[in-house]
Amino acid sequence: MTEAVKTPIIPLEEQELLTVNGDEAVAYAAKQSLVDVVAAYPITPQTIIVEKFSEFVANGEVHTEFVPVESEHSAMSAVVGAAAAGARAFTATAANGLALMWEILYIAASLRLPIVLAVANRALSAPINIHCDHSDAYGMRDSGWIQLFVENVQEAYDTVIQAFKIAEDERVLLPVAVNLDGFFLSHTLENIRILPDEKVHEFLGGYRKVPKVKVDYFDEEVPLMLNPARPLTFGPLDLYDYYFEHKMHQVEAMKRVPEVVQEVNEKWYELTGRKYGDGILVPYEVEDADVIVTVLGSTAGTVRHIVKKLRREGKKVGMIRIKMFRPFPHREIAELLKNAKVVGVMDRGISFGSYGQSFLEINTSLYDYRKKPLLVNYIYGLGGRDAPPELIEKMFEELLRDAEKGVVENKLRFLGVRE
Amino acid sequence: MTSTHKEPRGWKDLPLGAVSYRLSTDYKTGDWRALRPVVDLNKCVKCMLCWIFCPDMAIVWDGEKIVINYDYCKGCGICAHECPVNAITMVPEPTE
Amino acid sequence: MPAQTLPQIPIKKGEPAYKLWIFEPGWKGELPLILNPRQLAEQKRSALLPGHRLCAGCAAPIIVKLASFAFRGPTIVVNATGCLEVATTIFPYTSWAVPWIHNAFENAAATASGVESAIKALKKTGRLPWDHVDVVVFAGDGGTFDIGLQSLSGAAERGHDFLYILYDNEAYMNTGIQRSSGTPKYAWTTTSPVGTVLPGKTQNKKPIADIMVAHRIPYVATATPAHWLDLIKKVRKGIEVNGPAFIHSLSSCDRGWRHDTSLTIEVSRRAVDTCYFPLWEWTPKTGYLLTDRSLAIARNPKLKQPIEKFLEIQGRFRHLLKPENRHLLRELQEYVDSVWEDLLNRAANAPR
Amino acid sequence: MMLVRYMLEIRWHGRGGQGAWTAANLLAMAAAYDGKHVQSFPAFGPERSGAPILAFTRISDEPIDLHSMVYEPDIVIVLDPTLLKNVNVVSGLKKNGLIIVNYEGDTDKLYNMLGIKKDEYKVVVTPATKLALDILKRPITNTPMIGALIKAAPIVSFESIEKAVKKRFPGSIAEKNIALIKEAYKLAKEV
Repeated sequence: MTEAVKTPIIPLEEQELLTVNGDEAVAYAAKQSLVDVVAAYPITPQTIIVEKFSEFVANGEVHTEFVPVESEHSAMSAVVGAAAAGARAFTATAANGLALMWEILYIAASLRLPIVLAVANRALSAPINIHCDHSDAYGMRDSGWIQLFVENVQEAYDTVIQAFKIAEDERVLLPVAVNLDGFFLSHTLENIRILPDEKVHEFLGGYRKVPKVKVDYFDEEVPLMLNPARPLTFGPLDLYDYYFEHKMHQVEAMKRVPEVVQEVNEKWYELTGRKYGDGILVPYEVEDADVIVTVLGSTAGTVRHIVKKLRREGKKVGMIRIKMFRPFPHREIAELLKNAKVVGVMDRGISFGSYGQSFLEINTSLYDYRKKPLLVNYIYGLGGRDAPPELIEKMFEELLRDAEKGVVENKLRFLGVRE
Repeated sequence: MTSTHKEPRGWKDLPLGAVSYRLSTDYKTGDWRALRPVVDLNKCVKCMLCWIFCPDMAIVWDGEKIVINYDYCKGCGICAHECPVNAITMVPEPTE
Repeated sequence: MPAQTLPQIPIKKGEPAYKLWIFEPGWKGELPLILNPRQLAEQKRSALLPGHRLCAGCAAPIIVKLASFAFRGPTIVVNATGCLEVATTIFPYTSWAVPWIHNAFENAAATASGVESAIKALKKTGRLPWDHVDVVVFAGDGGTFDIGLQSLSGAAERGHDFLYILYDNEAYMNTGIQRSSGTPKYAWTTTSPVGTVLPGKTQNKKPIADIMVAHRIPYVATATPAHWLDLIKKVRKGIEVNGPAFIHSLSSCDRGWRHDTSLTIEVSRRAVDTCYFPLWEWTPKTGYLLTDRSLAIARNPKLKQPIEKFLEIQGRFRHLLKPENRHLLRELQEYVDSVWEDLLNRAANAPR
Repeated sequence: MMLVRYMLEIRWHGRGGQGAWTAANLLAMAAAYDGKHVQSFPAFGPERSGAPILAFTRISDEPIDLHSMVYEPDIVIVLDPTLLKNVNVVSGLKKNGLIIVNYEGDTDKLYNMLGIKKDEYKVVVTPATKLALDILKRPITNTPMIGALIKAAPIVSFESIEKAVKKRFPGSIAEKNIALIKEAYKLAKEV
């Protein structure tokens, strides 16, 4: 949710009003971000991003080289090549497309290439399904990418631009995936405010700047790119004598991500008047709440709608939207949750044979606390199953009953599935 | 360049992005060799075929003659086999 | 060895033989194509440095070295997973004097698409300090015939300006000699072993270069390191055309082909002499043209050697020389002859 | 302009290819021009031309939190009268809700097809197919329904509708659609 607006540097009247769907908003953001190379392959519900961007290319509105690759594997491979060559690179996909990219996701992160990927979240086959869930995004959680989830179309636009800023920050240099719920955001028209092109350019500091690196065979630091003036070797063979050390680089880079995300969120707020919590977590009515629900993506709006309703009825409920899933904000979320009686963790995906993926994280977050809430995992919305307000309300009622009883009998619950 | 770092290095001393930081010219493959090519410069007609075909870039033209760089030569024997005038012979590597 | 070097061509006397290729921003011009061996030795340095850990007698570094003699200026090399990639970049070392990237096995062409597109975008926005930067891919048969074919075909269809050099050692040598679709019929590999029932691989080699011709890209050729002059010329042509170019170079592997390390060039020569691996080039304008030794054989068929000449020095075909397998040998000879006849019919410069 | 409630939810019924989603989008765009917060989305499926489809528009004075489908609409708009035979278009419609149908013909028959009693809901009809065939020469019935809607409930200004149509369609097509909306507006009547 957009919080109370202070006077932004760019007044609202200078932020053009657009009525666009989430995919179009993402394409606009990429267009304004001076992207050098876009390589993408069509897959519902991401396709509109590629189509829209192709229009910008066809009309000469961007300098971008658009590479209409023959698969998502090649899309990710091409943006790795492009980013290594010094370009700002962007791609987008969903579901099986993201799964096909999987191998190269790890490579993009390990080579420290600040690629931005928009994922229009969709369920994985089989059976084939084109609708929203988060199993695709959860599938890439260990790949070394930063993962951000947005709630609405405005945030999709804002976050894609911020993603370039975060990815390219020298403290970070990691790729960023911006997740928007398939159809619920990708195909939903909402009114948004966009910045003038030059303000976006300014925010990003113009074209991509390449960081420097020190290797023994050059006296000075040289640009970390494929550069005929200072040749470097990307992607060497790394055996047990060095691989572990290289993974430490990624571990350390991830540690620096939260502060950068928070800074960028704050800068964006000053510029536009819009911010999303602290950029990592977006809490609502949690201070005195007995029952708190955590959720990712567009369902957060529906949850907030119900929290408002229940608060009006005097029930002590609250919610936290997890905007950043990787790196996971363990301490931050534990601090917000520790005083609740019951926490309902909503997952639009499940690790078969275990729990929902964010539930595992939240369990881990709270383990070290002496006083901690009871936890319930709600698996919901698989394959695009709608989560209407009534269903969310039913979940809260269950949780309130659990809070009253002080005991949770069934930790893993399925919301909205037919028996 | 000689490095001041201890090898193998800790992660803090490795370059970003896992790019290689040394050239393989620092890594001598000459000790792989069981047979050593020896050039008879009196026979050599300077056709340069050994230089062309050497897989290890171990044959160097110094401006006047070919020189075998035993730091890198792995002793495959291609040079001896391809030499049109049999100026190169493969001899057992001295065991000392 | 000095850490920082500038390209000095011709090489001055007494200069180190191994140097990085450095093109300072603003470098103009074009490295000359040199075909005289002495002048080559005086004026060219390999883009592949010594100290790499490929097997003694491997053909791949010879191909890379020869190809780099044809580079015309700033060049970025993309390498698919394989022996060449693994053995030339064992961390912390690199044998590459030019900028180089390895992404994964099946995506060298897609990676090159991205690199080439980045170069275009940088140029368009005035951020490329050279007139052109060439992109050259090296990939083995596994990464080209098999797992990388989709990405190669896609990149060729999109028309990216890059040269793809296939070094074909006719099996998955990096993982220990498993058959690929580039392995010839009746060859022994660890996954097409010679047993009591099966005589090695039972399928023919995939016609990869013809598949690339079917894409009607600007340039396709075959080559071997033995025919080094032919190879250098073809690489330069492949770099100079606008759009994708593909060179299929045979690349003997003494471990997998089971021959003496000194016979690497010899076996490549015999592959051409027996018409097992004919040398040709193709452009949309000229069609197929025989080159070098293959053109000589076409003009004088007496030069054509029987297939045994190619097989007899390789352990992977040892079983074919046994009396009980004579029919297999005959079949193989017939196959080679029919493919050669087919090529003669297609080649514009073959005598009719 | 009529004041909208906290949030107005509209459900569009059409067949694939008739432009129900486009109409939902046009209405949302127009409301956004009027300074409202909007949402518009289809009930997403792989349907091809001809299959019955749904689209939704939400219009609100406040930012819209909800991201779920619409189950209890305030207004239902039916682009194709042949849908009435198979689709229960009044499902979930709020009490005193509004139904707008592309229809010309017998009123009793319409009520019968809708399965509702007189005075249960407000029902407005306009001969959209006939008008579309006259003006566009094609049976695309989405834009005329917007004309009927704003006559029945002036939830967005005509100026904003015009602006949205011009933004969405190129020159002459925009003009024809605007003419069509005006005609449908004129002929729309409560039955």
